Amino acid sequence: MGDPRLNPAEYDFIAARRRTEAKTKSAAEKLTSLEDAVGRVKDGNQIGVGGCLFSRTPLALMREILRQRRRGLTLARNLTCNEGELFMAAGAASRVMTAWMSIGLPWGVSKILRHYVETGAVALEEWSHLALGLRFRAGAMGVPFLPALTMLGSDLVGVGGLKTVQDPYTGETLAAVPALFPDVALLHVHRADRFGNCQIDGYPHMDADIARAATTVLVSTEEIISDEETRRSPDRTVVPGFVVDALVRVPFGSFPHECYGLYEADYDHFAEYCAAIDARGPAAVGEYLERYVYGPPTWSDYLDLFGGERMALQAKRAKELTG
Amino acid sequence: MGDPRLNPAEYDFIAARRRTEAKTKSAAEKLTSLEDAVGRVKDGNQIGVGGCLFSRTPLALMREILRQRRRGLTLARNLTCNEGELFMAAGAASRVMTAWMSIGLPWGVSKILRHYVETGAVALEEWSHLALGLRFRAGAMGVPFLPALTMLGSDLVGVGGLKTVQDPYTGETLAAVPALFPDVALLHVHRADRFGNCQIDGYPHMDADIARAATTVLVSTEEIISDEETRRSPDRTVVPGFVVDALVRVPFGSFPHECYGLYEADYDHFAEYCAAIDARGPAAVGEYLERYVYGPPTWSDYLDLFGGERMALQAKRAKELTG
Amino acid sequence: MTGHFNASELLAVIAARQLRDDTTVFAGVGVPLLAAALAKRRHAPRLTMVIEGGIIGPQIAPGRLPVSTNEMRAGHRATMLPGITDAFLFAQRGFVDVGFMGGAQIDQYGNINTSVLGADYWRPKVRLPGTGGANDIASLCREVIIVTAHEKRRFVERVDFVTSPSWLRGDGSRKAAGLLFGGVSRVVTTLGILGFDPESKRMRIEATHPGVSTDALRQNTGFPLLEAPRIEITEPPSDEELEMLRALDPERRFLG
Amino acid sequence: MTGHFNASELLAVIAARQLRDDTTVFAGVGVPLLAAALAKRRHAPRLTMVIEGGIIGPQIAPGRLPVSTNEMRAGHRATMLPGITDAFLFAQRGFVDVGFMGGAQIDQYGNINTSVLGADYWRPKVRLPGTGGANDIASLCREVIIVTAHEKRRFVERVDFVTSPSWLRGDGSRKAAGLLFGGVSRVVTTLGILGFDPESKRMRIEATHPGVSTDALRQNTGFPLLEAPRIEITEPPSDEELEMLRALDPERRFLG
Repeated sequence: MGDPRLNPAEYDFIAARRRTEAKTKSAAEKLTSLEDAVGRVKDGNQIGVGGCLFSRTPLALMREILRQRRRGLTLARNLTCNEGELFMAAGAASRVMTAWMSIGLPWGVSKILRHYVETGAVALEEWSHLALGLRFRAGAMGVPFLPALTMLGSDLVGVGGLKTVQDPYTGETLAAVPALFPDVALLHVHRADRFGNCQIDGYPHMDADIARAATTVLVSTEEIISDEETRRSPDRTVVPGFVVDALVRVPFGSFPHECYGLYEADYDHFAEYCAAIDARGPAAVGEYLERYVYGPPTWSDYLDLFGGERMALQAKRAKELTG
Repeated sequence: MGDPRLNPAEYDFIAARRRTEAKTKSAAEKLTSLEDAVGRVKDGNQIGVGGCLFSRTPLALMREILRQRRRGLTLARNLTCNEGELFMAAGAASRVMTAWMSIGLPWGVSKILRHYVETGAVALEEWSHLALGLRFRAGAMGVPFLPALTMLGSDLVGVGGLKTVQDPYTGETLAAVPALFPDVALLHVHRADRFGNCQIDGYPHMDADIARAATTVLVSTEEIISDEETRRSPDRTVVPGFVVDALVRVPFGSFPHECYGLYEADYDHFAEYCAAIDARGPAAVGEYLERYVYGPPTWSDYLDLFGGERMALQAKRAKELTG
Repeated sequence: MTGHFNASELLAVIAARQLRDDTTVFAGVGVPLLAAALAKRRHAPRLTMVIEGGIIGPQIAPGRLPVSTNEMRAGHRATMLPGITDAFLFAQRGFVDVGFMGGAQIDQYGNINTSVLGADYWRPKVRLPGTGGANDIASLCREVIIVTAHEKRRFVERVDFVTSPSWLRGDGSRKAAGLLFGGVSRVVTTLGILGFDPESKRMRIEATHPGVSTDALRQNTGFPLLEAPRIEITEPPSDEELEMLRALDPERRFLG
Repeated sequence: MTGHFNASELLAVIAARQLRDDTTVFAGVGVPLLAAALAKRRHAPRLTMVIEGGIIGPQIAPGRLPVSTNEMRAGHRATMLPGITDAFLFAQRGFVDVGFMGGAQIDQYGNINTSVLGADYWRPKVRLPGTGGANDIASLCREVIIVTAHEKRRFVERVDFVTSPSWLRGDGSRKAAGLLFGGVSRVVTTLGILGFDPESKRMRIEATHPGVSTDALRQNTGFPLLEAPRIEITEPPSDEELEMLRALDPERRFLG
């Protein structure tokens, strides 16, 4: 046990608490630009990514990280979709902590995942879905570990360096899932007021835990609502303003991934993307980065590549599914 | 450490899981009467009570327990209000597990609490607010304990028999808050469909954790909604139907306690109740039990003692505060 | 096997029959979810589906089957959306009767590998997508049923990597590892139904599909199979079952 | 002390001044909550209140002050209602700068008793209501400020029962008990402001209210008080402060 890849800084709850104590926890305005928000991300940071697979992925924030050419990042996300491929191919991520990576069953095993991991260019640290969820939750709770009954007995134990703990009451041995305190959390939410109080519709995924576990929290939102509106539905708020460091209004900020109730994921786009990789291998992701990430100067320019018609169609499909 | 009052059955996660495994977890209809629902409560049971203090107390269910003359119960509730006094005075509860008990600051220290605890008739086992919350949460998670940084160093440690645990990663010593798996959970919610899917407005309190921690779950609801309505707002559901054993429709089911957004607590009633105790001592609670609990055969008869006018006023006040 | 249905249809129908009414099932996307949806429509109306995306009680829309556990299609008309972590915690607490999952590589003790092929985890010969929720379902549900195509390359004596633990190395090793509950009870394949010897926890033949010999099962399995005291022959899918199943996937996204 | 304000008003005003802008405060109902509301209105507009009922960012309605932490009045116009357990977990994670609490019995190390008077916990001489969230606030906030009337019967050498731990027995005993963070920094009373000696963690006089002598403080305290190197004299409540405070509690429910 104790694989060198399990970095003590990840679960050091005392240091993590000291960082949070040192932060200004203000009910001030948090609105800013993508460039300014993402300027807080440093080379080598560990990043907790909100949403799950192709749902509510903070793509606008992640695109800006790639544009700012960060290196040596660790991405931690329960199910990693093609945003992980972009970070691998761009040389931005050297380590990915996840339970699963590919786009989805119909598109098969990710060739980009295979390329970068099989060559040893990127370390893929695999945790079970629940265990990684509990890593974020332990972080959110400010404790160094949480007991659980999962991941035991499997070969995943050795990958992440999972330890066990003896229950002091019954004497039983349980998994001790270590906390994860990311340097940065990236979230995309349905709505937030300008003070950073965030509300999410539909799937909560793990965003609330990731935000509380992280030192710096960057949020993009489909919509800015008034303070009054937050106060009319306080039971819908999942991240309080004092946790948030920077907030950016980015409509369609997860596209071509989905945002519950607002737009469905663009399967056709995934198919085109995979077809290019099937045809030209990992180089196709380089072309994709040029076309979608480094090329269009703003998120709005990026969305223009998809076109209003497709976005309207995906919005209509979302309404049908959730209406 | 290891006070005899900390009963191993409370945190035996293996036995608790076996009980849950043995239960039918069905999407069947759960609607029934108060009498039938409460018939599932046995003498000596440990009961987790939803809501907090005078908010969303499951009073209709609790009144029925008193009417069925159960004995030797343990009540576990974070802040215990006059429902705890009724259970003490009726001889129904021999033990109360709580962080605080009285009605509220303006009404002073509960004389009933003092009477029954100072004479040794009832054991009051005190846990910190968070620790008791974590006891329910550990139960809900199916683990025997949760690590925490609270309650350490205080004399509460000896009362409940709190133990510590060493974090296997950092070596630090933390509180190991033991799980609590109540025999029965009692909840009062804003709305539920007939299959037992429950939704709550405003304060969530600890109801979701208490329901998951318990073996048997009894719910009263202000309103029955259609299956369609549940499915229109699934992100509002906090207890899934398969967890619920019995469901009863009881409008004003917490009165004279509050139900967020629907009716405010009746402070005047508390004042009258306390004045009677000030005047006649614990015997006043016996009179109260006759008048409000044993006398009126139905909940509707009970509500008639308050009168429609007062209930309408409390409903109006709730709207003003939350509208 | 008759020509009236294909392998995926057979799998889905036989898998659906394993589910009882008044229970809960943790189902992965693809054939497991289709099977659960079929069971609910046909014989288990009070079955509740749980999906690892954090979804309880969805009603899958025919023709809009989800391809992931975390998208709107998976949560269509759900009754609750508790989030991913809490969905698994319901299983840890004992609220999920059956876990329904697929598998890339499976061994004679029912252990599954969906992580890596090859000996070096960090430099694998083939990197697979990973566990997703499979490890948790295998660890936490009261009982696990694996649903998979029966191919020799899948049924291997020893998996390269135990992603999702079943009986580990048999002989109480599951419990000794701290997995106090559950375990794989059955493996529903395109050729038959496999179970486990109560003592050794090694895989055994419990039923064959019509027209499939036990020899055919053995020839398509990379390790010796034990036999149950009595080997049943499964009932072929009925027209009613096939009709209901096909109505769920008119685009034949998972039925092929 | 002039005749223009009473003891509760003095306490609330001096307590309010302890809070800085751009911070978070965990406030109990009564004078602590009034003080936090006053600070927010007067000099700390970006202060966020957290209430143990599971409330973040409420705007207390003048004339409808909450009497408990769990009622609609406490959550009036809140920005978030995370639930009780999660409200405390924000504090455990380090998100709460200041805990603001009262206390029945307090000792020279700042430990508080709100549980029992008498030697036998199970058969107490006087059973008090209990900790509520006080133990957690004392354990988890970055810094704790106690707000209380200054009476000899309250300031005792040794509390009968440590409900809410501050410095325990001094000399690193807090940290040794596993309380790695926080601790009581100040005690705001009706006579002055007390702090703690950095080494011994015993209580010391840091400021007196106008017209109050250090002797008067000592006479109303049941144990010897140390003195800070320099003892300040507090500014009396201004008309502006009093006006704002009184507007919050026109019924004088807590201001008496």
